[in-house]
Amino acid sequence: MSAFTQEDRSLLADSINRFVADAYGPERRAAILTSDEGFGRAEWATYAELGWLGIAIAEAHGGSGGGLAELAVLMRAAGHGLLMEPLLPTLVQAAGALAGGGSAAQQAEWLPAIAEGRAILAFAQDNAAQDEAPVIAEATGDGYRLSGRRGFVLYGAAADRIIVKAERAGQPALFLLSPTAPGVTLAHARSIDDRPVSDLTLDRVQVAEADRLPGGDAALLERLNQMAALAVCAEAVGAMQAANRLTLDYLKTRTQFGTSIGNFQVLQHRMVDMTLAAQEAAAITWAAIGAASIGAAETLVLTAAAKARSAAAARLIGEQSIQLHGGIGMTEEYVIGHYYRRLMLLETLFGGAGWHLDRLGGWTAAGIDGEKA
Amino acid sequence: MSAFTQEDRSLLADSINRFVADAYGPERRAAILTSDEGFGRAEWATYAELGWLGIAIAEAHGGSGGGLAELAVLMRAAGHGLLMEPLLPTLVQAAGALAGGGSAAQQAEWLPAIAEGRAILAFAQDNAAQDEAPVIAEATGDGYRLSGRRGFVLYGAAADRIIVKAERAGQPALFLLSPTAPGVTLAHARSIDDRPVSDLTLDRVQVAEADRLPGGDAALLERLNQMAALAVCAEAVGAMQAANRLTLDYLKTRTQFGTSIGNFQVLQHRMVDMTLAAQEAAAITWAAIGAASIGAAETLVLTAAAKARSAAAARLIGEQSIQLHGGIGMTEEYVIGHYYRRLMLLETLFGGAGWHLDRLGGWTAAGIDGEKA
Amino acid sequence: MLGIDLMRDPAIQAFRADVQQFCATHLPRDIRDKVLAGQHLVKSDYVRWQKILFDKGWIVGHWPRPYGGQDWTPLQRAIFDDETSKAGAPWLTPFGVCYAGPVIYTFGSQAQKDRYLPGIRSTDTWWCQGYSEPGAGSDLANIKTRAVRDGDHYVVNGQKTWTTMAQWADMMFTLVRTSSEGKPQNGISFLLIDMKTPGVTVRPIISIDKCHHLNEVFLDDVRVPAENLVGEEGRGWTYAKFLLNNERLLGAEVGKSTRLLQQLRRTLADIRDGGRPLSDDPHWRRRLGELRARLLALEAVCNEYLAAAEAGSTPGLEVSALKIMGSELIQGITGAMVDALAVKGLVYQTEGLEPGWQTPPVGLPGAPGMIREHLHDRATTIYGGANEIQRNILAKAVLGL
Amino acid sequence: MLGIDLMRDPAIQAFRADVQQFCATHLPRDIRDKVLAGQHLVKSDYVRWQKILFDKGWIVGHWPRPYGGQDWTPLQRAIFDDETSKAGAPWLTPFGVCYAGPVIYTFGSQAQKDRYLPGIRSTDTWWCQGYSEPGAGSDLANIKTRAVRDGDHYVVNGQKTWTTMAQWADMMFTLVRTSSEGKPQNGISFLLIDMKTPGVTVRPIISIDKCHHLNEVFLDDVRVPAENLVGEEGRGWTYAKFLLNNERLLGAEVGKSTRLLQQLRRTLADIRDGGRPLSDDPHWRRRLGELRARLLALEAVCNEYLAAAEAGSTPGLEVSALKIMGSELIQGITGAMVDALAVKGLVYQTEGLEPGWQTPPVGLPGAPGMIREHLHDRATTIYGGANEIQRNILAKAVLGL
Repeated sequence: MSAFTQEDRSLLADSINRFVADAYGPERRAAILTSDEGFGRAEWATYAELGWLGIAIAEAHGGSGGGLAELAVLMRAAGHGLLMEPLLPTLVQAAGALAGGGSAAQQAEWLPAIAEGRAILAFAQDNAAQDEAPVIAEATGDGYRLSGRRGFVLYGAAADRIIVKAERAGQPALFLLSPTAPGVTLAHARSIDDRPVSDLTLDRVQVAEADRLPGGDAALLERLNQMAALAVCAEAVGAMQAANRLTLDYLKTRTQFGTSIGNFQVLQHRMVDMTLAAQEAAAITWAAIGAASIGAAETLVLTAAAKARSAAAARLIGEQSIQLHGGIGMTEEYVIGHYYRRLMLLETLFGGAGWHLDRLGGWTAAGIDGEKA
Repeated sequence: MSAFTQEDRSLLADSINRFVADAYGPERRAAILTSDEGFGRAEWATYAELGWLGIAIAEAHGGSGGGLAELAVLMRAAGHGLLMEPLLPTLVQAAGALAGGGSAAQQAEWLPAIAEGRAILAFAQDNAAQDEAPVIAEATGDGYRLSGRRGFVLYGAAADRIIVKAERAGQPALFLLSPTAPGVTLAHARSIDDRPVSDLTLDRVQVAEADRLPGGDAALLERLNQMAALAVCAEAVGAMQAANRLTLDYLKTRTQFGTSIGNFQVLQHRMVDMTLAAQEAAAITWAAIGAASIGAAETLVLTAAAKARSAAAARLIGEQSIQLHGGIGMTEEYVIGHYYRRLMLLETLFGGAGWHLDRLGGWTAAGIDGEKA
Repeated sequence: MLGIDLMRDPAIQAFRADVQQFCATHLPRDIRDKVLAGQHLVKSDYVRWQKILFDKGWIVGHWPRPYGGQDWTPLQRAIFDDETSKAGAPWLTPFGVCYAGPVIYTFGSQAQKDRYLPGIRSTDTWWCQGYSEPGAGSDLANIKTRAVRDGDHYVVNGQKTWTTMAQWADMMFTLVRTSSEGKPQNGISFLLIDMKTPGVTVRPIISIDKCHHLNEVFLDDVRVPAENLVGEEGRGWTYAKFLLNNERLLGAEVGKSTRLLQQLRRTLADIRDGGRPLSDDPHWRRRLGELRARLLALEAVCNEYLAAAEAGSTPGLEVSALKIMGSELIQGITGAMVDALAVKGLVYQTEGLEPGWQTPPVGLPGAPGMIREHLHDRATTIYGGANEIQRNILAKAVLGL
Repeated sequence: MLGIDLMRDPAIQAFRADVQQFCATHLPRDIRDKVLAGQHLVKSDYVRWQKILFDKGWIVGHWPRPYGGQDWTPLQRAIFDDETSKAGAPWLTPFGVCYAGPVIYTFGSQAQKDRYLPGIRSTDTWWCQGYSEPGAGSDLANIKTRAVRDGDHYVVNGQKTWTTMAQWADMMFTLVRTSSEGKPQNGISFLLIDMKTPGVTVRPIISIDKCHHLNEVFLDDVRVPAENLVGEEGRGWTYAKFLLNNERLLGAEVGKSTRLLQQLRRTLADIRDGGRPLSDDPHWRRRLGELRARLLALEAVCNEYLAAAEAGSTPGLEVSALKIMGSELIQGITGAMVDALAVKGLVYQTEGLEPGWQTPPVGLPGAPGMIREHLHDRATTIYGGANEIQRNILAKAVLGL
């Protein structure tokens, strides 16, 4: 259970939103986008000072003992403000993996470092949930030799460590990898929403047994992917609410044919549908996060529904917020296109709508549909 | 090649439309719907007199030597006027099977009878194109013994003969079956669009070799299903055009909130989409029929596209023409619901949209996509 | 509190369990079977079940205690509605207990309360709703039925339409025009009419599912005692809006969608295509997942609204959002049902809607009920204010457009 | 004649084969490769290809013979457009040969014809279109850029926007306001402006695909010789509508969609998920079939219109229908492309848009071009009159609503 009350979460949300409004405006954001690293080191330090980076880290490791619900508050704000910093891989995936499957020594080394902003961690697994090109970890005398390729490692360029999913004796395993270790090659680019992203190649990279996460098994990975999927849903909810707000404002202020374009019924109804879609995505996302936070049985079903519905909403809202803006929506200078590209990416992470619907449909067909009582 | 010119077809269309307008009005149609047989015997005789029943039958057998293009003109008018008579099974399927695969004796017996309106024939195969519950034809000394079940035999109750698809030595075969033969059981009901329809059960029914269609093989069946699919598309085009016309008229005359509801932009755009959908379905249907009429290679691809697009258009137009009518659209007394139910049925006959899209997608993926040159 | 946390409240869970248990033991099996098969219910089916609920004290659970209710919160009421629907109980005909009753006990005279509330509670009086008219569907303020005061009576002339179950009704509550001055809404009054009064004629409307749910009601010089006016003359529109608000959290019909989705699931398992059940087909599986996801999301939205209502908040516009989402989901589910049936041919054997019917069916077993449901539910996006109207309301009231 | 029959006409088939053959032998491979990869083209790429077409006499095939054209019918022009697109030719930039040229030879003076037509035909002069303004997008009649007569010059002040390829342009044809009397449309004139005139400033607009196609053009006290007015003052709106009608059968972009669908097909074969190509997945297969069906249907609609045009019919409203269907299909195809890429992560490596670029890509090969195409094509439902405007036009003009 989280150490936070609902009121704590509201206060947290307020504080993040204030920061974004005050210190993460368009100019600062533009500077971050064109910087070499593609995210704000200074901002990262600020997040540490404000206590956000330790929000879901245990108090014993210098955090404040929250959980997924608090991370979701942070991620929603990140979506709303289009933050560029590595919250998802470092706080959700890597810290989650270490807390859930790391050794005491690994936790003691990395969790405080994350909470204090001293370390950025990335996470390398296949984007799609099925792992078709595994990294193979071959046992050696005192450790492992890792070889293989992983694509789409978010913030791989900045990472102090990359947690790599590999196959060890036919079972999934997680390793803490130094990006400067011999045999590690990273090729850098940007994702569609301007985040730094890398392809990772491992050529017989030597890793010590001490760098394997002892609890890094399939069950942990399933739980991590679920948490990450919900964090992404929360981020998408924030982005959708912001995009809807901007679009609604535009409908009210833009005039054509001598009237505000918000007077056209077709645009009104579309804006209604965008609003309902965001509302639906938010409700199912918070429901799934609530269930996951207490480990309820229906978490699986609710997570699949949340990811699928938020993906559908993201597509509608992303596309239509450009359409309703017209030409201005197509410009890089205006922010709505950035929301569109962010939503495009979030849709795909940790399984797209189809992947989750197929799972959910399979459970429903089998009568395992999380129906309460 | 057809003996008809494009002008002949226009004249034919005019004459059918005139008949429907003059003699197939709501009252007559209501009487036909509540009659025991569910279609008009008197009308059938009239169709024969007007030469429609022989339109695609060779002149040697008392017809006028047309083909699919002429049948399509008739079927479009049938959709427009919601005709209840057994045009599809008798003229398209049965006459098509006899002309394409019947013996000289079978053709001489049945084709003139069809053209003159003396015989109604039904056709029994699985609705879906895959034949999962085949009727088995077991060879006996002088013929065959047929056993099995067939569902959804349109106009089975009125048929003088039913052409039954069966499996003979592992290959498809077609048999002319008398519905009064020992071992034949028909259970009657109505389809969703009020047509008479039957389940057919065959219990060791004795059929003579002379009643097998010698050319009734898999290739003929594929061709027949293609023709029938296109005839159904043509019928759907007629029904969609009529439903759109009624709905547009309603938008112009119905007032609410002190104005004609056709002034509401949302309804205008929906009506535009319905119009475009009908236009698209018509264009691809005539293109496919044109290709089929000359046996062009792209017929297969165009037929799949025509059936899929007309199904999509039928759904949009069917549903929205009720929605735009509001309450009155929900009443049995008003005709728009009859168009809806007719379109629901046509959508499903000879493969629904999904079935055709899967085939088309497979061809496209394989590069067999009927691309010209 | 988040909706999902609220649902875990032990008292709420206990109440839900009570309703489920009661349905399991007290819902007559013959009635349930008809509902699950989509067959015709007759008046006595509805009355029988409603009397069972009356005996339990639940039929008016949402009424205040002084009028025989249990002061249920909106959440309790929603749970009751959902669980009875899921269990296969008949539609709780709302015309008496949800519409006429609350208006009468809120705005009516003591004499009206004494006279009408007992029959409403016990379902000894069957009510119908006389709102819509041929020229006033979505535009309800445009009603033309006139009630002219003549001594101690109103003389009513006009026509009502889409009057559900009027063929069984003893009483009809109506909106009538008592004045044509000022804004159209201000000339409307709320009048109770005894269906046996001379001049009342009920004509059936058969709908596209071939069934008789709806009616036209003609009112020709119908003399209605002035004491049947509820509240004040000219305030009828206000009372009608009060009702709308009263019902605002039920429009999602989560219970009905849950029941229909279960039926779809069974249907997909039963129908085979190419030798395998449809539920094995990847396209059907994804479509089933999609509908399930929408239902889960709708439930989550409802729970948020219910949590807000428990906390005392009454934004009042949920009705439009829930109506849109709920009706479009129902159509999504019943549309999938007929698409599944269509694999074998759409036979609509209406005899199969009669419970006594024994002949083996033509086509697929269960098809008539599903086809009936589908055809009937084309109306869900039309009635109660078409979805286009609901979107207009949201654009104006929520978005400020 | 039905469209499909017309397409079988031997002369038509021969013409199509000629165009295909010419593209196969004369379209420079380096240019084609860039187009097929969705990479950046520079001005000289366009000019090189257009000069090749000029040498063949095809660049203005649709012009009348007296002006150097070949009197192509709408059908020939459509075939030329489709086949060059399919072959991977660059977009035939229309600003000179399709827009400025026809207006000048139809409405311009002899001096204007002599001066401008040769450079348009040879692409030695690059033109751009100065229509849209910040306050006049969909509502083009609302343009504010003023041209005030001052002796033998107009003095032009205002701002144009969304000006495609203005950074390369020698000349711009513009709609300017010469009067504010009467209906807004009647005060608009058609003026040719030399981009090197003092007071003309071009500012790039970077679009969401990170590319520079668009510009703002600021006009500050730009002195334009009065002889650059085309036709009559106040008739500019009429000339603009003439152009629209002129282009009415090309909006479907069948050729482009055909090329993109081929690219999608290859992409689905190349990308593997769970060890198998996406094209083996039933959902992808159905989606591919759906897009192919829409393309075939769109082609059929175009052919019907072209057959009508060959028969001399000019309904003139096809432009809206084809624009809607064509743009929504393009978005359907490019949307499918990025969904396919997304299986492996959406890396948008814009360096990959530069043809010289050699480094092995991060992410999937070919992804940058497809992502660029997708992002860019979000504009297809906005430019040239947003699809909402097109539907308004159809509702009014075709449906009479």
